Amino acid sequence: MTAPEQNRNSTRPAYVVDTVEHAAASPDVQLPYEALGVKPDEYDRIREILGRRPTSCELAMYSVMWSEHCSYKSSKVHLKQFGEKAPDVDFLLVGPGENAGVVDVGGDLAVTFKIESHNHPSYVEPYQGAATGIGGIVRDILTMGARPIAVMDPLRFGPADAADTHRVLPGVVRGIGGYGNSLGLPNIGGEIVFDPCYAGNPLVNALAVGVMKKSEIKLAQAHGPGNKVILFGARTGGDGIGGASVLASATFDDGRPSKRPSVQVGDPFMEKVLIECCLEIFAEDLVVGIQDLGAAGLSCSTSELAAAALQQTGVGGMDVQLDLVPLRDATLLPEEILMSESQERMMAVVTPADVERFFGICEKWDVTATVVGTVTDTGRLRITWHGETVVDVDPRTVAHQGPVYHRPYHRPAWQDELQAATPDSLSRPKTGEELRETVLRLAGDPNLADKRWVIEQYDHRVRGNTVLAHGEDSGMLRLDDESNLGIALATDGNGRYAKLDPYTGAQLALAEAYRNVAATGARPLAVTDCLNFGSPEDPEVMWQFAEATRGLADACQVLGTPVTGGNVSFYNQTNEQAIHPTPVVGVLGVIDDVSRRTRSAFEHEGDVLLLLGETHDELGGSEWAHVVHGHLGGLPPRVDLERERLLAEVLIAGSRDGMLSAAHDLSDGGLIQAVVESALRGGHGARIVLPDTVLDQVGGDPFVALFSESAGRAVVAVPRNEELRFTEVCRSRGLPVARIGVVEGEAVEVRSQFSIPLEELRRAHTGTFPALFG
Amino acid sequence: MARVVVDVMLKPEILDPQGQAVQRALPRLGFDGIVDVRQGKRFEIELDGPADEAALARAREIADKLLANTVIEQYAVRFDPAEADRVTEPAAG
Amino acid sequence: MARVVVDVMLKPEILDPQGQAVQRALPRLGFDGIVDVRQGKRFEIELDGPADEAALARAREIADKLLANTVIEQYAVRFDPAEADRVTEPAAG
Amino acid sequence: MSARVGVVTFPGSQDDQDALRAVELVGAEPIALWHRERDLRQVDAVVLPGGFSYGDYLRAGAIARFSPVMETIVAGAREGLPVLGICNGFQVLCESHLLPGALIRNGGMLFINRDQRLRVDSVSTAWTADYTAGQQILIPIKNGEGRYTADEHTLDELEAEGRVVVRYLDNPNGSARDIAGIANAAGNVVGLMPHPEHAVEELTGPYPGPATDGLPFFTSILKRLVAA
Ligand SMILES: Nc1ncnc2c1ncn2[C@@H]1O[C@H](COP(=O)(O)OP(=O)(O)O)[C@@H](O)[C@H]1O
Ligand SMILES: [Mg+2]
Repeated sequence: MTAPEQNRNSTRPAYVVDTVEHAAASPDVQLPYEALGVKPDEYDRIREILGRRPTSCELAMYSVMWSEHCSYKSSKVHLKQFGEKAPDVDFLLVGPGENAGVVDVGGDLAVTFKIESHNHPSYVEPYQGAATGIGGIVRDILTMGARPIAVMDPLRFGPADAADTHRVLPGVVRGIGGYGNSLGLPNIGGEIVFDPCYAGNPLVNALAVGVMKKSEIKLAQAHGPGNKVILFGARTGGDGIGGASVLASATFDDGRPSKRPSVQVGDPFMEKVLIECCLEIFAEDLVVGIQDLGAAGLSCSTSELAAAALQQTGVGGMDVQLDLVPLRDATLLPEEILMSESQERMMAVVTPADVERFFGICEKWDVTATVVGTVTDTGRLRITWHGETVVDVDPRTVAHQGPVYHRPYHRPAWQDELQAATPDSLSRPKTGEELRETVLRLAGDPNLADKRWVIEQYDHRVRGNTVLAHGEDSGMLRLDDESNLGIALATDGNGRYAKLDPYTGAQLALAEAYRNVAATGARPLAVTDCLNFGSPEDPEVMWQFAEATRGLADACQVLGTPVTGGNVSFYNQTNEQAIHPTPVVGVLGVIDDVSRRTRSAFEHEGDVLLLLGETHDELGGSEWAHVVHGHLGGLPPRVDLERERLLAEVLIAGSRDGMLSAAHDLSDGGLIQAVVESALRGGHGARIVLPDTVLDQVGGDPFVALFSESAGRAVVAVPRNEELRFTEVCRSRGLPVARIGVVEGEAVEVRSQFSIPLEELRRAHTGTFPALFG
Repeated sequence: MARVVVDVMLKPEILDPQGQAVQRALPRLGFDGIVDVRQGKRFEIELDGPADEAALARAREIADKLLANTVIEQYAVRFDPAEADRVTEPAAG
Repeated sequence: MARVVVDVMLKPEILDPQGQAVQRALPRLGFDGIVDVRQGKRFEIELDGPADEAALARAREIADKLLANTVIEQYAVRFDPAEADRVTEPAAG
Repeated sequence: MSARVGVVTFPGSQDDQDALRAVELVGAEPIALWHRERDLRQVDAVVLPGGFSYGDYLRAGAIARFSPVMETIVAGAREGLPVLGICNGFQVLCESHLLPGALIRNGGMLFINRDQRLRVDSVSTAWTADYTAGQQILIPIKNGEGRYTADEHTLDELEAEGRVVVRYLDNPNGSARDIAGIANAAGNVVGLMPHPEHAVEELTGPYPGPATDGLPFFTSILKRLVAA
């Protein structure tokens, strides 16, 4: 391993350094703070904090760390509720605030998971944007001390037949596969939703999950004066430093090369070795603290590591020599090095005694590692460049004391009108033939169609622990070969529902993910969320955001599933038009024995089909209204969280006691779409006889019974000899249950309405994606 | 018949993990003193019609639209190279 | 410093699925009269030392051993091309 | 003493854990081998696992071929050491010239992960003795560069010598003569693109099954080594 001195970048660009001394002596120098997104009052605060004007390097740090993306300045006051209303649980080991939350899953194991967005970069360069999205969220998981074990990818695109969707979707999918597959991480689920509101602003959310021993949780803290600060992984290049370039060129125009990368390129191979290298380092217990470098790069990692120690013990500080950072581009200036968002880098705090072993493991994996600094007890973050001090700040002011906005919000004027435009006036299929057509139409609709074209590009098997993946209600992983302990994960989020009513929409997203986890037999435990919204500066968007967070926090409280972490993505809009508010919710569940999992496929002829829950005339925001009428109006389905909880209990009990041969949650497309999916998956048809109990709930209209999207429902298949026992379990707990048919034959048939051969359904369901993208 | 070569390389400021992987492998194979390796793509295109400016323009359009991802890549278009740097012989017939 | 370009193409008798995929895509994009497309790799290598025969020989050895799989590929090695067919500028510094 | 089966980890290997698990499942002793070590730790057989060694950026397997461990494996294979290359491992074997031909980009240009029907055409190799000739099996494939190619002469020779080990029943990628896996002339070295180590457990194998059609690759070698 090279000694730090040899690593020093020998060529120092000719450049006038804006030192702390210089800044103090030249109060009148104007820095282009507004070009960096810093507001005049924010700039004043920085001056106040420092008691002088910031140096250009300091301004670079404050500007990125106080940005919306890093400081959550618009969302903080709302996100607080997740803590305030958090249910009292004993399994939460690390809550929001760290890189990812950590949950006790039993035995000596802990699981960490988090979802994040990479929306804008994926629009600019779909492959690299999506790939680096996976890379970033995986590093967050790794940072907690965990081995990453799977990823998921909830995606939203513009219309399936739009030209731009054909540019964006294939690239995004290849990027997620290209990066995730190369990391050896199974992709165990995700979503693909098309809606015109995402044209020009696709949503690329990525979730990662990892597992570790409880005793091995790592935190991002720079404790212990004298400890070494090590930067390792990829070299630093000029990625993502548009802002800093403005700064450098505005202040010190010296004709440097002006080209800086517009796009970050991921190197999954580098990340794979970085993962293995870190895990070996963790196993030998060689780090005091660790932090990944994501958004805001070194600005973030140095200030957050130093601030955390100060916050907790009152002792801390860090000295960093910026000229020791290994560069990919020797012309980078210190401002740019601080802001660079180059991928595949990590920062660790290591005791001097362990540095050699640390470097030994890095060498084994061919990972470049460099000591760039030292932990101090000065309370300051001091950064030098070729011997001159360019930053001298209290790291807490950078990392934690950013601005907090109470942005104004109000209910949009159009909300009432939107809710008043119910789907009641839409013409509904009446005859059996019309129903038949509608079933086929929905089964082949891009939102509901088979996604095999996409998921075949993802490896879901690697690591050999994938028990359930795509096509099932949740992804499920075995954690322990001996005990068969496992976890399940599902993500959901319906932007149409949230547009109609953001409070309910967010709760429905949670309810659906929760239900999906339970449908596979796992007990829902904890939540991560990615809140995708328009501009927070628009009071109507801000209202949507406030409502959605309130709804989610309230629902988590009732369901006993704390939010452990997540991400906020604002400014998702094309011109003035914001996307539908799209809270994407991920739910993590545990299952004691993965061999007890429940699949969604109808596998056995003769099994009895039962509908759990109640159906109402709820078609506002439904897939039917969207696909058939292009209509969005009315209210979304009602949420009954107690009912969701009851349903989950029954589904879990059914799986544990071996009473269920299949279970499938009802959501988009309603009962009939669920039956179609389970039938196709298992290769067995279904004969449905809508019973009076169900028809009575919907005013006798079979169309509503089949297509309503009422929440809190699932369809299950039970062996005949279990029917009595299972319905008794439902009745004794007060969960409505109705026998709606049997698994039988080669068609999906609804008595006295229609019959559709499985082959015909399969063609409709599977033909869509290859025709669009093949 | 016009034979055109389109070379596509990542823009210099863009990270090239492929080239780097090759560069890192070289010392292990006993090749030292390799300062930099960049990896890109080379296309050999045969177009109907004469080898004139119009053919080049057509190739350029193809490169711009399909062969290069101009967000991160740049390209150069030229006629069939001289014998010296020809890799494959023109297809028979 | 010697800048060498190594072009690697599939041997003509080996099927080229990538080239074919490009060729198939072209008519859909409105490009007709494209008779053939072959896709290969282009490497730009910077070597220490003068741009002489020895540098070329070194590059040839690298190509033979690593850059090309000579079971299915062939390669050509040459110095930094003239301005005209240069894709990327030499790295600064 | 049970048979010792080594699994090599290259930087970028992904399915090494799966291969080790499969070895263990059939009762052999799994031994992890590191690409930088020439020492094979007295293993009786070697598996080169799937993954993306060195990122597979240049060509799949091209750089891994030069690792120190491969020197010993190539020498051992020439003397009869049983070697199984799965996916990336197959690509490494071709790059190392232990097996003829090469693997290029799939016909459809995409990475394909699916449960693939295959036919076992040769049961005379070290790794396939537990199958019956002509047996149809279901084993996952997952790769972007899995299309086998070789010149006609080589292909004819492989056929004539019965060295095509497994063939695709519905060719997913345009492989020459539906070839999914081949052996060397002695039958101790086998490479295939499908992943038998992903079809060894009811819980995680192909769905709907059969889920464990990959097991015989591992039981074959175990029986042979124990008998030896
Ligand atoms: N929507 C949200 N719900 C809950 N926690 C959130 C949400 N958004 C952000 N957080 C939390 O705020 C903290 C900072 O987030 P972020 O800056 O994205 O972290 P990182 O930089 O590690 O990716 C994290 O702990 C994250 O989990
Ligand atoms: Mg982080």
